Amino acid sequence: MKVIFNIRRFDGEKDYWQSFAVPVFRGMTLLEGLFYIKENLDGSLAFRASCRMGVCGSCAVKVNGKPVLACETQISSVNSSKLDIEPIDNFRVIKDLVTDFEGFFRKHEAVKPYLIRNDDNYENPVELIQTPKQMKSYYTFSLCIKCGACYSVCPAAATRSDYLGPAAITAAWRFIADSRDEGKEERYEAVCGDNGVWRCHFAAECSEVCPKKVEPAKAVQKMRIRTALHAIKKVIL
Amino acid sequence: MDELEGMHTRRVLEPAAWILQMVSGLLLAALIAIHLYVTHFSTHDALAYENVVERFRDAGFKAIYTLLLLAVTFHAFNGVRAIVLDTDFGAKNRRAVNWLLMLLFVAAFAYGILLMSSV
Amino acid sequence: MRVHHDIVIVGGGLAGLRAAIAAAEKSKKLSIALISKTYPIRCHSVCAEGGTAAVLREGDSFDLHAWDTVKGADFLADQDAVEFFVRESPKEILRLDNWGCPWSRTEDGRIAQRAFGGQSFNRTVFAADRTGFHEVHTLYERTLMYPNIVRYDEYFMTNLVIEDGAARGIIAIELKSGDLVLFEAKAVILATGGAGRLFGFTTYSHQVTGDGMAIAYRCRVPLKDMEFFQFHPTGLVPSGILMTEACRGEGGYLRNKDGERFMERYAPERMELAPRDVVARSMWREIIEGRGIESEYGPYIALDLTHLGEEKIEERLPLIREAAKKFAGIDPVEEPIPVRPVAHYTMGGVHTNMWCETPVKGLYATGEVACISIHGANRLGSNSTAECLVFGRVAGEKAAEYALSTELRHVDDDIYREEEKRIFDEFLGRSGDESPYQIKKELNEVMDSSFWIFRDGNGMKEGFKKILELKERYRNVEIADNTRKFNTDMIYAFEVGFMLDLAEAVAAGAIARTESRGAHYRLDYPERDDENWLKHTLAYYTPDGPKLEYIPVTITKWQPVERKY
Amino acid sequence: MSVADWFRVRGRSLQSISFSLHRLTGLVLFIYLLMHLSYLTSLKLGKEVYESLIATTVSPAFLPFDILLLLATIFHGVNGIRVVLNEFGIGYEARKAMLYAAYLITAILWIIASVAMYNFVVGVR
Ligand SMILES: Cc1cc2nc3c(=O)[nH]c(=O)nc-3n(C[C@H](O)[C@H](O)[C@H](O)COP(=O)(O)OP(=O)(O)OC[C@H]3O[C@@H](n4cnc5c(N)ncnc54)[C@H](O)[C@@H]3O)c2cc1C
Ligand code: HEM
Ligand code: SF4
Ligand code: F3S
Ligand code: FES
Repeated sequence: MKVIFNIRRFDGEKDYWQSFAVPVFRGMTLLEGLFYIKENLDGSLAFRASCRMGVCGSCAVKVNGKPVLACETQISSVNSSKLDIEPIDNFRVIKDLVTDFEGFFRKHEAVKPYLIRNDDNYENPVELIQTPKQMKSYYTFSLCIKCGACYSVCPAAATRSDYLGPAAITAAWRFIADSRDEGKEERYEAVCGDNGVWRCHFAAECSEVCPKKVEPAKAVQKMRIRTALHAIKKVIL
Repeated sequence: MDELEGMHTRRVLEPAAWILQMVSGLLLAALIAIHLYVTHFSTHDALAYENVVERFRDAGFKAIYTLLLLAVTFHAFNGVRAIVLDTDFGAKNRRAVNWLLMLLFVAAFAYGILLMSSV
Repeated sequence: MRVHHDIVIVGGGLAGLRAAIAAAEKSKKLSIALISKTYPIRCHSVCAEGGTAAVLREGDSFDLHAWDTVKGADFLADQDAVEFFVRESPKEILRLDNWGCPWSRTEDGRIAQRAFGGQSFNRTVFAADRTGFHEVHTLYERTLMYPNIVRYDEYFMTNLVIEDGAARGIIAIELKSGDLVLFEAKAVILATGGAGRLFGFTTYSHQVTGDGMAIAYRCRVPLKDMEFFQFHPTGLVPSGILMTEACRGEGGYLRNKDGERFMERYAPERMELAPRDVVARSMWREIIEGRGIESEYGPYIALDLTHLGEEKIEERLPLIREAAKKFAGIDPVEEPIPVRPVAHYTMGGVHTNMWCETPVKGLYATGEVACISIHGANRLGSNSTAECLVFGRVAGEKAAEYALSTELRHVDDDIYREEEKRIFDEFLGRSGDESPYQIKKELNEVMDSSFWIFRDGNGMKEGFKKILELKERYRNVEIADNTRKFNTDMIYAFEVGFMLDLAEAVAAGAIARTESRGAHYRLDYPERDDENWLKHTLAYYTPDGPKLEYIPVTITKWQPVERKY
Repeated sequence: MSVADWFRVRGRSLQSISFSLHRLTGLVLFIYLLMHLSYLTSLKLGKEVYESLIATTVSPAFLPFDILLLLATIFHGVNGIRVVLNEFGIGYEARKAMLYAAYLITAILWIIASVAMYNFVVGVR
């Protein structure tokens, strides 16, 4: 059986669609299809991929309008004999399916996504106690692979390029909710700007498309309430 | 990336505006229901000039209308402010947008009060 | 373009990230460049599933961990390095804990440990079955705290600069723009990972193509023990995705087509939890002798978790369940998983001593790219992430000390111009009649047949010939894409070139070693031969192929004995 | 990237389509509010002006607009309550159910209100 891969390409200057016929075997993934094209039909096709097991976050592309991880999407599951494959939205396209993630990672950095503790203990670290229950309160949010799928569908990110976006805010919340963390205030400050949590209007599409079921929409809402209370408390006190 | 600069704001405008947007939304749900009921669904001549003027002079109605006016003008102009701030244009002109829409909100509210009290 | 830093670290995996932190901790004044061809969190280390070994609790001891490691290594490990390694590993676990790693916990909130192959104590610390993922993210996030770590994401190293016997920097292509950048530095740390994509059926990420090894090798830095390649028992059929050893650690069984737990016959004591080489060989034997289960993708062995129950699988092996469902359409709660031994770890690598120093001054190697060697002829599961942490730190500290005591020497412009010419004038967009993809495919086929789990002299010699033929054909390779920006076609061609050189080194070492030890198993020499072969292989690059030399193994406490499980 | 993205439908789920509709109806209501306020100015201009305005606007010809406006108001209101709850962190897990419920409630309220409006407009004259 052959499936048509209709790919939106970009060579740095012009933007065009190109179709490839890919022979498909049972269980073949979209990424295997892209590799088939690269290896046999057109070596110049550019896309990112590494782990091919859905954990490195390299390979998000848009298929028939929806962002997915190419490596863990079975071609047969898309249920169509013609696939429109495009780079994900809200990112600048560098080449073909490769988009520029620099800004995305800068936003992630901006929310201080690391455990902040008063005593650093670099030389003599100690075992911190955290019960499985405490861990559960943030664990799903730590599963984000930074694939950018959520950011690509967020309507707020579409029109405001400096919006921190669901993934970065989720990263901030992941640490706020961690019982070992002692840096909450700094992180509230980091997401409190008008490019922060306030830009979210609960479109919640981020949670719909997240391939790792991280529920970024949930994290953003939680983050916003806490941030609001924090900001208001600071003014009153 | 300079886009991210100035994000460590300490201003309370955004969080307060967000909470008020939510609260005014809830209030509006109740007040608009009352408003619609009174003007369209209760009696057939609710919109007659005399009835309208009479309601504007009634203290209870006056209170409700003032609240409705406050809520709706804030909610509407703050809503538009949010929409404009959702764009790069809004981000660049953040101060102007905030001032302008707050001003319009106050103006609209004042106008409504004026109207009510002058009839 | 030209930039300079005190230390340049190539590779943003576990080892590279840890090295960056260690160097930054050493001195705030050092400026550290972290270069990687993928974003750091997209490195191969995120695939590590099972865990990281460390002695944490009563009942375990450093000696016990060291002994397990040495015995697992079939006595080819350097024991001074192993003793150092086991002592440092626990601290790394705790550091990661202090930096936010969500280690799986016991009910009372302490770090939990699980059983792993070849370990005689339950000493594998884990974060569900996403250990590598959480470790990498934790380290990456931690690097964000240090202003003196400057990241260069998506820069592809093409060459090392070595002058007067000392490292002076590296040259890399910025993928986004296609520009060539010369990084000048006092010290260079290679942390570019293994060479697993030499094989076709492999657990490795696409990006693991041995670049660092090959570049160092071409610069005349010797490679050590390249003939030792680990085969993991359980790769998912057909994709090769890893079904972690933790599946067996948590109590999973291996069964042949008769439903028999055949490990009874090969390792009656440890059963499924014998070291990887032993289990992989047993499985392969079952398959060769016709007791594999037939399928459209060839024979396989059943990895049976069904008796563990849904609750335990969900709690301890969620990723495995998800992967089995997504990539093989099988729910391990209900059905056994089809698996087959799979290429998994490069024991060999750039020759270093236990301080990660290569023979070249100022050049360090750490992580999978290096061969220190603590894994000898066979690595124990969960020792390699631990190695990356411990020796990542060592490399970072050593490089920092070195950088603090030396002056930066500028690199001659000619070197940059030559590299630019080599890449953009001679390589980019060249025409020819060989496809790099075809060459890579054929290379994988040779490696999968001639240098697989069971090797023999004749087969390997055939394979070696084929590799040379492929190298010859590679000279005529065509690169279809002639643009500069994000040219993945050219990068791929580079990687294939690297792998061809490495394949040659693997083959030469394997053919020369006329014994069976650890992962290197020869049907024509099935016994271990300590008399002649208790030594490390060093392969030196020469234009006419690898030149082999040998150096002794360091033995401190443990004399070789027969390995039984 | 453009404002059109707020209203994009292809490949989107009901979640973000609801966001689009909320924004759209919000803007419609905003414009209506401006109209509403300016037309109440007629109250100051005296009974005649006011009543002639009412006579034209509250008429069967305008009924379809009234009914559409009701739909916009009711949708924005009901969906708004859902959004408030979710944004305050209430019922996140049930967000799908709440979404469907919002549409159901909107439909019911709209029918009731439309009937009342019909009676009001047609019944007056
Ligand atoms: C599926 C799988 C599961 C595993 N599970 C475990 C486990 O449970 N426990 C355990 O202890 N070990 C495990 N291992 C082994 C362990 O994961 C690896 O040995 C370890 O992660 C290697 O880390 P590294 O930092 O050396 O290299 P990598 O993580 O491979 O990183 C290499 C880095 O170098 C960069 N790089 C490479 N080439 C270039 C170039 N030319 N220019 C610039 N940058 C370059 C890459 O971008 C990357 O950032 C597993 C391995 C596999 C394959
Ligand atoms: C009936 C009760 C109402 C409720 C419950 C309600 C609720 C809400 C809520 C919760 C929001 C915020 C959406 C967000 O930012 O996430 C909102 C936005 C908005 N509302 Fe209302 N609202 C109501 C009535 C009105 C009215 C009468 C108007 C107009 C006069 C109006 C105009 C707006 C506008 C312009 C926005 C901004 C739209 C956006 O951000 O997408 N609303 N409403
Ligand atoms: S939250 Fe989900 S969709 Fe967004 S980047 Fe993380 S994994 Fe991807
Ligand atoms: S899609 Fe965007 S608007 Fe909010 S809920 Fe998700 S961040
Ligand atoms: S290739 Fe790693 S997530 Fe798809």
